Amino acid sequence: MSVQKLKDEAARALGRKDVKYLIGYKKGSYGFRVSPAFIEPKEDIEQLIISPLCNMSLVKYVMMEETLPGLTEQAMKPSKIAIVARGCDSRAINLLIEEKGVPRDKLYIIGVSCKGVIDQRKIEALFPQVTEPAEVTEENGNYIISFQGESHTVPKEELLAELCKVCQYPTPLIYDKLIGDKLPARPANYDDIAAFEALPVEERLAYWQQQFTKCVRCYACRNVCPLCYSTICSLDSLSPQWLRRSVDTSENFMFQIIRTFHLAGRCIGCGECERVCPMNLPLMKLNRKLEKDAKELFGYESGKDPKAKSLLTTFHTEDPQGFIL
Amino acid sequence: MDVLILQKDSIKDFLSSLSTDYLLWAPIEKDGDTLFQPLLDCNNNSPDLAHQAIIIKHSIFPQTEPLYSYDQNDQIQAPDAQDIKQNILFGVRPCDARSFSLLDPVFKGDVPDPYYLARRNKALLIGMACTKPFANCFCTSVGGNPCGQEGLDLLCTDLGDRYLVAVLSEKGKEIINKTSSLFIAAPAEEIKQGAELAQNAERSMKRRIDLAGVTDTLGRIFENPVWKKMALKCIGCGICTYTCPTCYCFDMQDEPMAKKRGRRVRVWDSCMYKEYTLHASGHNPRPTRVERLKNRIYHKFKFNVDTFGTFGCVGCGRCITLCPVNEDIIENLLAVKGAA
Amino acid sequence: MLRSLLEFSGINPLRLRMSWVSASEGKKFADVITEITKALQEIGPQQSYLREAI
Amino acid sequence: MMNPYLPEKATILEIRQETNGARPIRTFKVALQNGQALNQKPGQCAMVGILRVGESMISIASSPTQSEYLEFSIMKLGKVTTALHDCEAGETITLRGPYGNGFPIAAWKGKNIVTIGGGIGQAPLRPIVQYILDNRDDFEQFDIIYGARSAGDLCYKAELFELEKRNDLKVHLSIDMADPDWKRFVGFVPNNVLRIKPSPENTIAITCGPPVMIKYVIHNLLELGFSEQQIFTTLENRMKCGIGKCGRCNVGNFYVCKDGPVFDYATLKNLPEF
Repeated sequence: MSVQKLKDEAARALGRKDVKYLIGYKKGSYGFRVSPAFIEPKEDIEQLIISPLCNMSLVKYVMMEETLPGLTEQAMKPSKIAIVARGCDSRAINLLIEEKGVPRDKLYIIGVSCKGVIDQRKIEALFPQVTEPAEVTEENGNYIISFQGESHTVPKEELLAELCKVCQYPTPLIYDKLIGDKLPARPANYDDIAAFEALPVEERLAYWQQQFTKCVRCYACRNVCPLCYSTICSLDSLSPQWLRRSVDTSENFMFQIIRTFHLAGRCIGCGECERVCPMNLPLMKLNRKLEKDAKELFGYESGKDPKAKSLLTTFHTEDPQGFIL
Repeated sequence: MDVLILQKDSIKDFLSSLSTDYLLWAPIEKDGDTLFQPLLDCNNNSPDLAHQAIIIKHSIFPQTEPLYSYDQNDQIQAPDAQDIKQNILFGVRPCDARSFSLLDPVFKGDVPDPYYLARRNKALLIGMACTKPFANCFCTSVGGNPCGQEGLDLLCTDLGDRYLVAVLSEKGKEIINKTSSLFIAAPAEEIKQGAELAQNAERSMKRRIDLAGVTDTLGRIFENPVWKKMALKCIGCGICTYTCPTCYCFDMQDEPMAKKRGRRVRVWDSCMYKEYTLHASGHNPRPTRVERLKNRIYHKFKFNVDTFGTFGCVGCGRCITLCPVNEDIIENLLAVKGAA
Repeated sequence: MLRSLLEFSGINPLRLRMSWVSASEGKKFADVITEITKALQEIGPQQSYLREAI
Repeated sequence: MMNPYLPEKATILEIRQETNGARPIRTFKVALQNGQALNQKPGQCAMVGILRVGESMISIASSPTQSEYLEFSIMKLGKVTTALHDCEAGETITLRGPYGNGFPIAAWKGKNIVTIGGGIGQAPLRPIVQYILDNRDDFEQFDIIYGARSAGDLCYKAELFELEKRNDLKVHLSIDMADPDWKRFVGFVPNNVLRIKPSPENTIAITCGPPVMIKYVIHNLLELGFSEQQIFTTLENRMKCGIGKCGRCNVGNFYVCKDGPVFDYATLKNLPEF
């Protein structure tokens, strides 16, 4: 996956008259971090990177473009945003288009087929307290990590993010330009969820109570999710007030269940909620449970096709009725 | 004040002897993260002194604190300050200790806050010097020091198999008297070794920024476009403010409960949230992430200086480490200086 | 899906019951209510995720 | 140590409907159940609340000279104000305060006073009117300029029509849109100010109302020769603690709840546009 090809595509994208800026990745400010980059036409393309460290989803920013009061409409003229999208990002974009969150012609998508990204916690555990920005490349099954003049080779399996191990669509499903060769789709795999389901209800309860006690309600899991874009979110509404602001296990449970259920049949498994959580809660476990139910109960996978109908708003006569007594 | 030696293997007895009449807090490792929590039984879980606790201010400024409760016929009842136990915060980093002395003027002032002060006056801080600063620490750039003593009652410095313990206050002395059998006077060369460790800790700070004149620069660049570029990637979550030891903003809400009872609760709030300044009429003086991020930096590097004379930041680096989108306050401050 | 998510996070599934009752089916409505109340009394009060009492 | 968050209980004595429509305004006359007076300064505010619902900061619409009760004019807008509008006389509410710096009215003795209000903006100005009436000879000429969108939106109509009859002050009412049975000026308040042309000579002007009105009123006052120290206004912000602790109501370095809500234009001009 050559960075130069990405830069050429980005230059072409920004050369178009109808693209106002491009959202991509650039080197982070320290260690193994990567930062979102907002590049306007005629700005420096060289800062763009694509590497296994690019573990954040950029689709979030498509829906966060607040028109600043006082800025003329001309400054926000209705035209395209170019965005670098990996496999899971493209599913999020499909979902947004399907739900009419964003019109297809507002996006110029530079698809990047993705061989999996590094889990930030794992690499920082292996190489703690690295301040100088590091470079990581992938070569035949290993990561070559170089910083402070040294270079280390680590087998990919050791640092790969858990979600990438069960990723179904490494190649973007929707793009204007594709970079990198097409990688075959892979079957879904929910063994970890099945294992957890098998546990007795008291053990599950104890597990989640212990996790929800840690939550500090910083709302990063909601704010980072590409599919949480409602202008007034039910978690913030005061009248009616569904959720109290006090932070205890009971309210945190309500917070996480409300937030997760609003992603039922929508979540595309990018794992951002779990990645950003400062208290390390296993939030994707909840989402993947709903993903598994959607597949088993309705044979449905979210974000595969922008023209698909969303799961919970369409009724088919053959939908299972088992849960209605 | 005298300097003593405490053998590492007698840390357990030191803590358990204190836990009889003090509530002990310490950084404890829990599935990969270091949380600052009450250390209930010191025998089989020991403090994790190698990492930086994610949040520490909740030990004195709790995230959720009931202000008063009321019963079905509206009798209001506030909690009694007496039943707050004497706390010992063990393993506090010098920057975190300093952060409490930055919170004090806010909660003291002309209308003192009884809730914060009840806990603050009953908290005793035993510090752990940072001989190996973490990745994003920049305490030396904001007037702090990896082995600083400000706000601490005792300061331990790790000498390998034992700690050099500096007694810094009367309260610290009381603790030593209670457990004096565990301590011996520190010989001169170990005190020197401690001082050397402190010096090269200061030298080994990996992140620095010269903040001279940043307060005046901020006074001039309020309308500068640098802020827009800076805030584009911020997602407006609460991580930086909740993990920041010097952030104290809070919300107050009423919470009705069963049988017409209820309570009024104080909870942490974040200036990065939209609802923080949203008027009931829908108007919002800080409508987008640009104004909010700008307000956060102005508060810590200008308003706090104008009001209390010091930066509202101790350089602990948590907001840099934990930000999901790598919003780096040192980079932002460099951009501020560049925009002068 | 809500039921399976609650069950997954440790809530006893018998606490949630959904059934279609048309406005005219008065008797079924009464039956469903008595059934769920009896089931709940057997399980006992909800102990998990309790709100802090004052 | 005194607990600044503990409210006092108060009883609603009387509720008067000022305006109707989508955002109705009601004036609540309340008295503290412990019989004490709040002895507030004109322009100060108080946290009005209902247990189990919440609190909101409302400017006190009555003057300290009427010490046996307090009046609040509240527009139905959010969670707490809606709950207040559902209350009836005799019910109990909670009060905390007084908060804010209030108008430096003592320093205005011997000067001409001009109050310029818009819509519910007359509420924070009303204590000034009452205070001046109760100490009439301490002040020189006194003009009340007040307008609203329509006749139905004018607060304190009965009171103001009475005051119009007095000869020791002048009342200049106005409505924005023409209305067949409205005999007085029709037009925006800032234009009314230009029409009346109050002389800046030894005069203090205080204006409250929607921000856009304040902006043009200040602009016109400056044109009429008023200096920045002679113009006062109040700022509105979301408030929770009222004592400068919770951090949200800051405009630049000032907390509106503690250092405000009253600011003279000289201070206001240098505050960053927060």
